[in-house]
Amino acid sequence: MFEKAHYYIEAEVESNIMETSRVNTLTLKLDRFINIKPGQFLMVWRPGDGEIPITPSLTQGNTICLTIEKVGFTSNRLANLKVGEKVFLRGPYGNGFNLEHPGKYLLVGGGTGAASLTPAYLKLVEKGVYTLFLVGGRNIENLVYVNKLREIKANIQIATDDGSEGFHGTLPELFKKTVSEDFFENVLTIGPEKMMFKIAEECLKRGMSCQVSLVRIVKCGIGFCGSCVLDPVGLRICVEGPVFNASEILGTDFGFYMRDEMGRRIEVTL
Amino acid sequence: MFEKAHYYIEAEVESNIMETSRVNTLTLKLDRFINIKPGQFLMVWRPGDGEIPITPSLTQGNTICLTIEKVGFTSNRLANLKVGEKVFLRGPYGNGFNLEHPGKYLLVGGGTGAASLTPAYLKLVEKGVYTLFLVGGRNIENLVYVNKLREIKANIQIATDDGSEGFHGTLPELFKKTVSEDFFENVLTIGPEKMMFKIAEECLKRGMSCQVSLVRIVKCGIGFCGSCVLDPVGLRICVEGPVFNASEILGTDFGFYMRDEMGRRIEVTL
Amino acid sequence: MHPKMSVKLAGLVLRSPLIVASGVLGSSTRLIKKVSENPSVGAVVTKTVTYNPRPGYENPTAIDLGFGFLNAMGLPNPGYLEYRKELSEIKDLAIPLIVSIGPSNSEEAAEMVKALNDVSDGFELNLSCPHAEKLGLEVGSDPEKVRSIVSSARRCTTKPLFVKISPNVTDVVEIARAAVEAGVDAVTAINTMKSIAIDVNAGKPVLSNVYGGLSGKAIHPIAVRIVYELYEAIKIPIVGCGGVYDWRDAVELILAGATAVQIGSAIVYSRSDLNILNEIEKGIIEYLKDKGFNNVMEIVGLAHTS
Amino acid sequence: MHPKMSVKLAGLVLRSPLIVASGVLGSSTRLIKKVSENPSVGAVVTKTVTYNPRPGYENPTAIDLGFGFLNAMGLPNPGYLEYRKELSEIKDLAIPLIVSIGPSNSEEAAEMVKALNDVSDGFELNLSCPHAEKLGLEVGSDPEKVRSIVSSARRCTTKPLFVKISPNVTDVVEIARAAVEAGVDAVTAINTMKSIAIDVNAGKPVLSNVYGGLSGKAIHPIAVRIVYELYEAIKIPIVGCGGVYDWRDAVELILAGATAVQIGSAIVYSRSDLNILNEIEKGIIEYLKDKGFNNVMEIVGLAHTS
Ligand SMILES: Cc1cc2nc3c(=O)[nH]c(=O)nc-3n(C[C@H](O)[C@H](O)[C@H](O)COP(=O)(O)OP(=O)(O)OC[C@H]3O[C@@H](n4cnc5c(N)ncnc54)[C@H](O)[C@@H]3O)c2cc1C
Ligand SMILES: Cc1cc2nc3c(=O)[nH]c(=O)nc-3n(C[C@H](O)[C@H](O)[C@H](O)COP(=O)(O)OP(=O)(O)OC[C@H]3O[C@@H](n4cnc5c(N)ncnc54)[C@H](O)[C@@H]3O)c2cc1C
Ligand SMILES: Cc1cc2nc3c(=O)[nH]c(=O)nc-3n(C[C@H](O)[C@H](O)[C@H](O)COP(=O)(O)O)c2cc1C
Ligand SMILES: Cc1cc2nc3c(=O)[nH]c(=O)nc-3n(C[C@H](O)[C@H](O)[C@H](O)COP(=O)(O)O)c2cc1C
Ligand code: FES
Ligand code: FES
Repeated sequence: MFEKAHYYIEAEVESNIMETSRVNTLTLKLDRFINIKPGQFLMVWRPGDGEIPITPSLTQGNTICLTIEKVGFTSNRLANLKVGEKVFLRGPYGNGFNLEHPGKYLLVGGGTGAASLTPAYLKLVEKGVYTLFLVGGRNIENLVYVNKLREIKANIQIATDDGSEGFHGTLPELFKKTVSEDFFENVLTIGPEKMMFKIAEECLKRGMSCQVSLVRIVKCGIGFCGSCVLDPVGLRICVEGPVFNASEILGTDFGFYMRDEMGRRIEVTL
Repeated sequence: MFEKAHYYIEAEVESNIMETSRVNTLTLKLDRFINIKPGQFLMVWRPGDGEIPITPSLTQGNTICLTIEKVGFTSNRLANLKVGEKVFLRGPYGNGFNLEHPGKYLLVGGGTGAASLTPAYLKLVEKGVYTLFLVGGRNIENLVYVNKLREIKANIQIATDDGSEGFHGTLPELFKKTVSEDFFENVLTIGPEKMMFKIAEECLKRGMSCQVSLVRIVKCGIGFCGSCVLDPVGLRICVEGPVFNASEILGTDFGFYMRDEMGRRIEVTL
Repeated sequence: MHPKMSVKLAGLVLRSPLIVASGVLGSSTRLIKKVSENPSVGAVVTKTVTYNPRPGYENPTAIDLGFGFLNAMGLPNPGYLEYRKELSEIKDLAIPLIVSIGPSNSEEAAEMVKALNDVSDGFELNLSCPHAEKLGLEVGSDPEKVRSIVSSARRCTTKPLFVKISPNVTDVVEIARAAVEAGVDAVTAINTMKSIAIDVNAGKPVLSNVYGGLSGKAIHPIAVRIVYELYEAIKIPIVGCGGVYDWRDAVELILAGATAVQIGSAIVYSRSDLNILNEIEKGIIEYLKDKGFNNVMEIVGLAHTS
Repeated sequence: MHPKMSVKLAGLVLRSPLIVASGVLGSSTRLIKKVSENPSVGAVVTKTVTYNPRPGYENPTAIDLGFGFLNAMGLPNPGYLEYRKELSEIKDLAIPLIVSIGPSNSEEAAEMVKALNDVSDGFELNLSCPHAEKLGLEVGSDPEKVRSIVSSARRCTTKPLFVKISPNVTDVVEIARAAVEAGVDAVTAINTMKSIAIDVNAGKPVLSNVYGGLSGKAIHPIAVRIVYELYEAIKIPIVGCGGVYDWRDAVELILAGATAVQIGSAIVYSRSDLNILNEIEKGIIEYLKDKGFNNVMEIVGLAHTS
């Protein structure tokens, strides 16, 4: 007998915690279990409010967390959901991080990227792999998920642009200054694209493996609308990505150009 | 990736043997292996010539035999196919015989029924089960598949209406006269419906298990057109049948009524 | 019978909104009786009968595509007079019996309705079969013909009158409106989509009639769309039909605006007692319970509210 | 390039009859270049561009139904003038580039064709998108509008002109004939079927636009039917499109009468280099070899001969 491929997963908001003035973390109870690899994403829909891609910041049985920055209409609506309200999920989509590489891991998370990297952190620690987590934000008020990371006693170092907490400077600066050339074999990074680009370049120079989680405009999420394509290599964020090896995508539009909703090529600014 | 449920199987005629003036046996080479249980049937299509249900008279790897009586347009066309010509098969459909019942088996085949019962015979013998095969026809010229059965040294007894070969009389008469009350536990029968009805009644009287392979007009073959339904119980020949336990269908239209192409209730004459 | 499931439809009270679609499992009146004993069945629509007897098309008449079925049975039926006899033998049916008729013009419609009026609880006018000449879609794609046939049937019966429409038209609403204006009580949507399957090895169309009707899963999103469109356009009840395999499919049609739902192809996956309808009913009841509804009629068209 | 696969289509010589359908993988011209390096790709049709820029609809814009897909992207595109710039950057493409345009009237058609004429090898007029207001199907279901838009485009170019038609009409042949009379070189059939999916838990239509277009497996038998119908009715080449997932699906359309075949949804099951087209090509070549044909053009429409 025939089965529909994808029904939306129904999820109920169990709690909504304010991380910063712009970022909230929702805890959701799902109507069924889905297996989400660290770095994979979900399409999060609320009828009338739109649907956006989000990489879960925690996955534990039927419970997941979404850490959402309020950048526009849909993210605002979702970040402001109340306990008991419902959202609808499809996915997981994309490839997720490859955590099978041997060696020690350095995680570099800017903004909500710290949250999105947490499932990878937990997985690595569970595997007994030595992992250091660099977390960055503009200032102490804009650090995301740090409370959570402290709660789980994660091995973190913090950087803020204004020095209001931890290292005074950007994540790439922290990386260059404090991480010794040959200590880590692997780097995973999520955050503003310009930041990731710098990390990726540095890794390449140092001969380190670096996995980057890219953001493009995701519409279909299943690989046929072309909205999320990374030019000119034609890799789809939603299928071949969102995680790419830096070596694969340095020299492409990564770090420089993306496309807007109409498919117009525009500059990457952050 | 999605797969079509049923492509037709392409089959090439390897030989065409005349059994009687009305019946031929085709040997076909199939383009792939299909597992056909004794008593299951295939829909046999030749573009332009129609499509009819046939129970194979032999199945051996990719080779099968169809023994076809020329009763109308399609059966004539098929029975007259030449070596190298193609036919298209779908199936197998229906339930087939249950050969798991313990005890000895008596097979009763009238007309092409002898051919259609042969795969069951071979299977039983392979399993080491004692089996006797009663084969009937109007006269010596109209015995079907007897050469084949002799070739494989099958344990057969023959009845002809005119006595030109074997027992002088019908199959039910042969059955009543020569099969002792309690020797066989199981009877399988294929042939003219009136004959099967008599066999079924006799079995019921004797407390023997009896499986009957029914014929109705099969159109869709997959269970939704209702053409092959046995009234009033609503059993579909093509899904729940064609094999039924006599006890299940005595008291229904079995032996008395069928439906024509238009769905009109008509009498069973043979 | 479950209290959540009882619905009112065009003057009929159905113990369940689940209706056996026309043509599936054929015209056997004996079988209708048997099917009616399944408590999840709310009504049965008969095989379409025509003015003259029809043997139907030669085999192959059907093909399973996995994601749906293609059929061109050719409306085999013994003609309305012969069928009248069979129907008159049915006694004490626990559910309404809706007789499907396939007239090619208003005269045939009138004669058939008159002749069958006392052996039926309602009529479904099949103006949508995509593979019969001078019948079905050939009349059902012309609003004027629809109007004249429906009017004619309407004059001959006070029993509920359904018209079954086709997805093979540019504007389903125009057709439905013509039927509504001519006095129909409810619209059944949809019949099959005109389609062809070719066997690449044979190099020929599979169906002897070449053209057939696509049913099952493949047409479900089309059926949902048409029910949704009709619900916004007409005021009379809609019966959804097309690709209902499970309770979700049924609920989708109801949320789109269907008061009742017909099941056709999916009976392939069922025993001949139509146990699939029990599963569908169970799922709907569970859904209503979950969402806090007392009766299935409360969710009809709910996908439209904002 | 395989000698069995080269076809002539509306004045173009294609190294393969396999064409990437409009709208899939979007409008990235960089990607077009990449795709053109796949030797199984015979031509690429661009995403439909419109007169004015369009952001497309809000998410959700697509849903995977398993047996097909529903989408209402809303024809997102930067408008024909902006797109012209992108196209002019493409150099040395090994295959013909067919630009899909979605005009809402004959003036827009003329302006777009004139502006894009020197950066394209042909045009496909999308008169069939089922979910765009005042565009696509809204003009494509009216033979008079089709005639006027096609005539207007025809006057502005001598390059091959395709019209892409919709299955959502009562009579595809009437629409195609209007286009043929107005001077089109080939007909692409089909675009998607207007459909809706409702999420039963959300109780709402999934697509933000409510209505979307059904593509993929589910519409393949409809596409085969329409190609078959057109082949019997018109004399110009037909490009088949709809639910081609494997070589059998492609061959079915060709036997029905298609000279070339477009692939859309199935690229979901493929890497972004469209390796699925290599598999489809391999299957067709194998089939031709098996059946003793020298070139794929020999089997075009073969299902019609008796
Ligand atoms: C794989 C993936 C995972 C993501 N994970 C997270 C996450 O865990 N947490 C989180 O807060 N955000 C995440 N995002 C980003 C998030 O999806 C966007 O912020 C969101 O789509 C914005 O929608 P909106 O309706 O609120 O904003 P809109 O009103 O649509 O846009 C507001 C502004 O953001 C820009 N924008 C919108 N969507 C995107 C996009 N996809 N990429 C870049 N710019 C965009 C617009 O151009 C506009 O300038 C992820 C994105 C991707 C692709
Ligand atoms: C499950 C099954 C297995 C079968 N196996 C065999 C077999 O192994 N060998 C064999 O020779 N035949 C077999 N038959 C019967 C065979 O299918 C029919 O003889 C055939 O369909 C007749 O087709 P036709 O076009 O030649 O005849 P038609 O021209 O269609 O009909 C000729 C006459 O036969 C009658 N008839 C047609 N079809 C049927 C039918 N299905 N049942 C009863 N009467 C029918 C017609 O009413 C008419 O009187 C089987 C039938 C079934 C249902
Ligand atoms: C084998 C078969 C026979 C059918 N016969 C009829 C018919 O006689 N009259 C009719 O109105 N519809 C007929 N239909 C159409 C169904 O009633 C229904 O409208 C269509 O199949 C879509 O529903 P489904 O997807 O649930 O099958 C038939 C469908 C099938 C599959
Ligand atoms: C995501 C997506 C976007 C599409 N965009 C367009 C478009 O811009 N213009 C167009 O003519 N057709 C468009 N189509 C329709 C396809 O070109 C094609 O006609 C249809 O999908 C049927 O083919 P398929 O079953 O192979 O996908 C789109 C289809 C999909 C799935
Ligand atoms: S979002 Fe459509 S291809 Fe990735
Ligand atoms: S032949 Fe159609 S139900 Fe059996």
